[in-house]
Amino acid sequence: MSWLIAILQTMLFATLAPLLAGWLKWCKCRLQNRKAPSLFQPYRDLIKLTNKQPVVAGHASWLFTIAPYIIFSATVLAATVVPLIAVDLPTSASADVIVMVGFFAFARFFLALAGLDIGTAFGGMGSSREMTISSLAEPAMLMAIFTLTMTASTTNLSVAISHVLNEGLVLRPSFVFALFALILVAVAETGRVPVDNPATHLELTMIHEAMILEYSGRHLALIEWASQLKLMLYGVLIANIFFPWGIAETFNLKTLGYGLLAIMGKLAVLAIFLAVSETLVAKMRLFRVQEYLGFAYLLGLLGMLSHIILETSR
Amino acid sequence: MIAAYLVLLIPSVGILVFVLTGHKTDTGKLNVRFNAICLLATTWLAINVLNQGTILSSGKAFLIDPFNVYLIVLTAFVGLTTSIFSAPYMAHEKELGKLTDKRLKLYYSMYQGFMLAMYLVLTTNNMGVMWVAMEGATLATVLLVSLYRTPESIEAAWKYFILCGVGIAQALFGTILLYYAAVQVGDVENSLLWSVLYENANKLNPEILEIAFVFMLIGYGTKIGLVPLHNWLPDAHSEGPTPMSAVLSGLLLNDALYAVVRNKMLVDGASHSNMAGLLMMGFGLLSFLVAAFFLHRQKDIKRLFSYSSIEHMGMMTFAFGIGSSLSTFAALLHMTVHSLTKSAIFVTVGHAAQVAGSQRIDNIRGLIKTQPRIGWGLLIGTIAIAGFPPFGVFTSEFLVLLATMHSYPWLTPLLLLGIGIAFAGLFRHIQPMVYGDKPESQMPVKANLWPVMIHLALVLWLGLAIPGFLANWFSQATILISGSTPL
Amino acid sequence: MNIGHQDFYTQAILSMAALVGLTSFLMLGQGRLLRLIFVFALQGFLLTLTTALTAYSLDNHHLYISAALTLALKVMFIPWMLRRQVLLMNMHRDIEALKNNTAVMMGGASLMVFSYYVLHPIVQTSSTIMLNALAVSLSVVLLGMLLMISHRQAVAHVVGFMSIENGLFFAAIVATNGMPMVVELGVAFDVLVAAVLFGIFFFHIRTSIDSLDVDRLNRLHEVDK
Amino acid sequence: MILLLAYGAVLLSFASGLLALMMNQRQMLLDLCQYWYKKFPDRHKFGRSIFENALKERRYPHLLRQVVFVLLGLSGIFAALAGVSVMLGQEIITDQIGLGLPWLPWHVRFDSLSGFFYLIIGIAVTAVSLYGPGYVHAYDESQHPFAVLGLFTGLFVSGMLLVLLADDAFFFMIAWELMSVASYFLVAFQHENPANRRAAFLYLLMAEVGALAIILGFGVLASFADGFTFDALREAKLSTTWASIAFALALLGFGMKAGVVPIHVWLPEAHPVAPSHISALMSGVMLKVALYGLIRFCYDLIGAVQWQWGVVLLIVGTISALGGVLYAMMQTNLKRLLAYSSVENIGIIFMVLGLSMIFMANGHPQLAALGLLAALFHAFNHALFKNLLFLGAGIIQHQTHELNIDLMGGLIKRMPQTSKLFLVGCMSISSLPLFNGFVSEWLAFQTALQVDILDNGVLRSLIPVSAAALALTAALAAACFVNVFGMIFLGQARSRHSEKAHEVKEKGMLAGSALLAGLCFFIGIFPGVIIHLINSVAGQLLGQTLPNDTALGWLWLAPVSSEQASYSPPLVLIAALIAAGISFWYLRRNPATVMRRAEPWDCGFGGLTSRMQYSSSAFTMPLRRIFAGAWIIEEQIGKEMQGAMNQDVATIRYQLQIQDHSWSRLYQPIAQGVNKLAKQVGRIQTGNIRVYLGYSFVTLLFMLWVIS
Repeated sequence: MSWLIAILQTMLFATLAPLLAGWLKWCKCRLQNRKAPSLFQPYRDLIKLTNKQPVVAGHASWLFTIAPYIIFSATVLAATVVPLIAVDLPTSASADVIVMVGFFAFARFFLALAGLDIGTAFGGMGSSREMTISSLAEPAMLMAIFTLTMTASTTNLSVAISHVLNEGLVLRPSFVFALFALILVAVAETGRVPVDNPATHLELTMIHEAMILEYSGRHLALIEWASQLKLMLYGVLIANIFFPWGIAETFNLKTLGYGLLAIMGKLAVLAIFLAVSETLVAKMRLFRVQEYLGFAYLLGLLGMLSHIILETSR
Repeated sequence: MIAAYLVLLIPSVGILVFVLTGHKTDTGKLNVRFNAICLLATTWLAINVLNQGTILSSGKAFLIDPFNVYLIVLTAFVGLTTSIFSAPYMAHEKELGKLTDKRLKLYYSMYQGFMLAMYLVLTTNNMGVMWVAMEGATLATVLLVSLYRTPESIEAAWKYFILCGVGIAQALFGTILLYYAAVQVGDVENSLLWSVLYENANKLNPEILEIAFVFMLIGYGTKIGLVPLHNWLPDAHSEGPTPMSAVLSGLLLNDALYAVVRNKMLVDGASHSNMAGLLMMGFGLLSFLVAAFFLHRQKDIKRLFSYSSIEHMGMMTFAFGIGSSLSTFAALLHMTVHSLTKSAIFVTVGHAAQVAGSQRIDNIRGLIKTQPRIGWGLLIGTIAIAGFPPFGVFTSEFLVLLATMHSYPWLTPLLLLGIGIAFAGLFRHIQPMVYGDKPESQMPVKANLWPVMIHLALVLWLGLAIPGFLANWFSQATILISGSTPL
Repeated sequence: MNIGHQDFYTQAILSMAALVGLTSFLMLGQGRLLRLIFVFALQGFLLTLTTALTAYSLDNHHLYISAALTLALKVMFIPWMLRRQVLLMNMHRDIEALKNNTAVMMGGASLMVFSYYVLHPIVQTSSTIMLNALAVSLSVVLLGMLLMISHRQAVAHVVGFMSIENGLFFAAIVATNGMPMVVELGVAFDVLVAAVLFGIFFFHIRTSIDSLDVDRLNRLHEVDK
Repeated sequence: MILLLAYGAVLLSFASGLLALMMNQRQMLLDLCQYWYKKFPDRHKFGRSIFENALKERRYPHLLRQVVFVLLGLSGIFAALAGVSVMLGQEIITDQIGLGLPWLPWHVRFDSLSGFFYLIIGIAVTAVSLYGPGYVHAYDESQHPFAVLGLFTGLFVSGMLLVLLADDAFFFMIAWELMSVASYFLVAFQHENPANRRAAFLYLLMAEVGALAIILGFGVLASFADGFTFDALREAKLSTTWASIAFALALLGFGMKAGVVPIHVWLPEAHPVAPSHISALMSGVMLKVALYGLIRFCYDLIGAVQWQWGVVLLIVGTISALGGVLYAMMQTNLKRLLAYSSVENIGIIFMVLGLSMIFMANGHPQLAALGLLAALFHAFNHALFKNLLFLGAGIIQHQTHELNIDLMGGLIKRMPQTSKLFLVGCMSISSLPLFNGFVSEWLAFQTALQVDILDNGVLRSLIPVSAAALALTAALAAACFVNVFGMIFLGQARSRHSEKAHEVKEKGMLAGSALLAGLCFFIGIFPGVIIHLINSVAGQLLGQTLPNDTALGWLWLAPVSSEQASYSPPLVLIAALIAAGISFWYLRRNPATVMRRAEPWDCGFGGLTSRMQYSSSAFTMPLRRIFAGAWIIEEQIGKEMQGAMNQDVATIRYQLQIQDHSWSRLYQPIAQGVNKLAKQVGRIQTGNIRVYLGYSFVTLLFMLWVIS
């Protein structure tokens, strides 16, 4: 039963991800006084891409063609770990939050390699920048996560969320810091403004897009889908860890339904926040990203310290 | 006891034969034979000692105890292997026109003369005779240092002569004081006999003995090459023919140290202060450190290794100075392995210099490519002398370090500093010589490297396991010198 | 103890000691080689006298042999050889300009005091007189070294070296009435050989650097110029 | 029996070394053979023909090489077997060999800790011996004699094995130095290159200094004990101060060998210049032996660890890890890069070991066991993947005659096998899930996360910071190896050599690497195998094992409790396969969408050339700019102008030199100091005999004055 729910949840993750992207784009367009595309436009794009014949550079290696599948599967695997509508699922025991970060690293590793495979300048540029940013983001992210895991004394996401739920509403300064740190990291990792702009193909500024410039057809679809999945994943992570209320603790249709609704609501709100910030904030220069991520790391560290100094009495 | 007389007799005959017959083509081989017989005689002597323990000759003129018996065998052994090396070496030098028959005659007779002096230093029981023999060793070798008659070699020989002469004169003053102290308490006739002195050591006047020891230390210390009395040593070692450098480094220095230790035993017996030990430690450590620094600046390969000899003699002096059983054992072992290794190195150095046609380090390059055996011999010899296991030098240095750690822990950093710096100094010069491509002009020479291999094999053996009888001698000598068994 | 209270033998020894010390000082200040050699021979002669005196007073026969050896070696052979060398090499007109001669002399005097100070502990075991004689012999040794340090001529070095031997010999005579015979003979033999070798070396040095100035024997050094 | 295996491993490697010496002795063997058959003409007809065949001029060297490596391989297998069996049996076997000092024979002890490192060496040596024959085939016998290489390889391996067996200080040092010296000769093997000689010198010097520190460390212990056997040293009662001094000396000595920053400088110089399979052994295994020494010294001999030592290790490890990876990233020489990456990994191991010490001293032996487990596991993994990468580097060098990654490119098509194996290595070292590197890193994080149990607030805030540093290290390592793999194998060839490269013909070279790659993957999926073995080490050393084999079953890895953290690589693998399979199947079902190949878009500039690609220095530029303070960077851009107003750029020359800080801050001052002092000391030897006499005179007076 629980395995079934876990698989269902993963599939739900995968299917909802484009919707979140569509919703985000919709919000952003509205905020910028543009006419918004349909909420389901991302689905249409994906389907269109999968039905197209992919074109690959003549001297591309097997790695280039296999990378999208790896990237996608790694991201899906990461999604299995994160509780979306229910906690206590067996999949979250097979891998904890550190493994989840590992899956991201896995996907990124191949994405970066794929960027280097064709031998164009853009691909290398994208890979280089992606690896730089991610290596700076990783310590900040782990700092934030450590704050949480030390509070719950577990790295198992599901257990951690249950812990927060059971504790009820406790005002923890460390959580505030960790939340902001994680948001900053999430923005960087998912390639949103102000670190990267998914909507641009201006050669000097793009990061993520530079790496996948040579992809087309189903390969591109997989990569796009994976990045939408990643965005949602971070959203869920933030939403369910810091505001876990509504998530299903027992498996019946009602709680699961509530859980679904709750998470959709939370994600919708988060997306609005993101859209607002993307509208208000301009993209940074590349070499200011380290300051941005340094700040995230500082927040994480402060969270950790406040946990140690303020919250544990020893 | 006949063996002991034989040991002294053979080199004397050797001198006579070489002086009378002059140089012939096979004189080198004859020299080898004399030394071989001498080695047999010493072995016989050693077996005697092994069976009977300490031997005192009837007139008490000679004393063979565990402390000197192994040095005697070592002397004979190094003498033999060096003579094996020297035969083709000197023949090659003659071919190059550096030497004449007359000088070779001088060389071979003085070789035997030097051996005689060495045996006499070791076997005699009389401190006065020991002095005479030591001075005799200087006189025998001084003309060999200037054998090539180059300005440098004459200069080196002169310095050797004057400095050692003046130095050893101090030792005679010390001996006179010792005699003076002994005459106060005992019979006049036997007062310079070491065995008698040692028995009566506690009756001797400690003040006089301490003053006497200072003179002895300065005197024999000059021969050991203790800094700042060492200045003759690199000159003499580098300018003489290489076989001479090998025996000087391998034997003469040991014997001088032997003399100092014999005297230290007397002083320790007489006085209860550790003055003698402290002085030796001071000198030893100073020599060790200064020589280590000197190694860095050498341009001449033989000078390089003569400084290394100073360094090692410093370490031995230091170890004897500590005076604990462990350090004494280590020093005895170090004497052996250093002699073997250093003479082996000088043999390869001699050939290396012949290969390159120069003693300058800058001119010797790519030995391994030119003549692999010489190159590897030099490299492995250096590894051994730098104190890497499994060679015996490591064993002794290890023990010295631990003994120092036991007795004077705050001195160990200095010792380590010295070892490290000395090692760097040696290797920064050795590496370019043995490695790399060979220069155009270098040609292989005819070389007999069996001595090197035998020496290094022995050192390796001593590093892996010390044979029972030798360990036994060392332990007995340790008891004799330090008064307790090693562990 | 007053010298007047000693027996004649002791008085004589002390006088000899004073004279030997004096000769050492004379050598120290001497710039001319021939005079230096002469003074050295004089010292040797004083030594011979002392030895003979001791032999006579103790009725010790082997000391006569020592005296004879000293006479032969240090009064005759070595001075003769050195003189011959000097004349041969035409150096008898050279005067060595000694730097800081006064300072050296003063230093020599203080060495004498120092020797006395060093040997002081021996007082307990012997008479003051012996000590004085021993102190003088030590100072002869030290003055011999000082001579070598202050003079540049190789001949002067040999003289200094031999004068150190003289000091040692004197010490042996006054302190212990000579060493055992075998040692004495050995020492004498060594000195003889040394003297011969010095002769050879003068020749070699002369041919190699065209002078006997030891300061010019400076090829083997390790100072960056 | 187990001990026999262990001895067998040592002897076999020794024998392989000695046998290599026979390379130049063919004539002698031939003569011997002739003599033998002349004497006994009718015996052993069969053996004779075999022998004569073997001694034929053309076959002999080839055959001898094979035999030497077979012996080496057997030694590796023996070692691995001995190691595994001693760990499974959880025994402690002691013995004595009648060599050494008269009162101190060589003491031997083979326990789980030794056994674990035996296993590491065994695997590595086996792989290397598979790889070796193909690799050394290319050497010109007159320039690079096999006798030397083979002899010192054998000695090197036996030295390492003996270190693990040693149970007294003297034997330990002999084995230790045997290992150092033998590897020195291997570093100096290709000595015609001045850089190699310099590296070898530096290496030997540092080895000597390190060994001296270790001896002194033993000396400190020995001065409180009676004797040099480890048993006696264990009994030694030290005050905290002396124990700390001993620890500091051991850290200096073993750390120098292990290559922790800032005393690591020899490592990136020495490891790359040795033949590749030796670099693999040095980087992959010898560093582990240093680690073994440290563990043995601290946990076993000193016994009572202090938490301050743990902090020291933690800090040193963090600095090494970060420094190592940052330096590694800037290298263009592949083997140098790998060597720096070893510094990084050793740093990680030290960090975790430090954690273990902290927990140990604070009375949490179970967590200490976890830390030790993570450290040893990472050591094991590092041995595997670093070996693999070095072997891969060797193959690449063998085929392209090139080590500069900026001159490679596109090899994935020309060397498909190698590229796959190398990719496995890169993924393992970047600690990606499903591979072994990730498991140990995961365990390291788990250890760090247990920090809440400690009382000391400083420690509780320090450890997470270092854990974040560990995260940074891992991410940077991933960036570094993306760079490596991308530059070498992807894109287009940047030089003629790499354009003409092709896959190696010698199957052994691939087999050796494949063995390691397979193990990397296998251990990544079933880490429990190794953890089970390490548990016995922890049991013997700390008296505490992990509560492993958890409630969740053997598929899961839950070091502390299943509540706190768990990881199940097999399930993850299955899930990944399912996800990839589904997407693969689903997307390719339509035949109309078969992949089409076309020229890539070149922005209309007329063809993509290899010079348009990102180079490795371009790839690392952002990080170089961000962490600019970590290196000494010399960047020079030379422009040549032309045209009317001298305004057009004709050519641009870009030069980049990156140096290690510790070189100019630590090593050069020492070297200069020694030279300066030596110069001063040289003034003693003035050349003037009167001055010399003066020395003697003054010394005499001084001494007389001193004693009176």
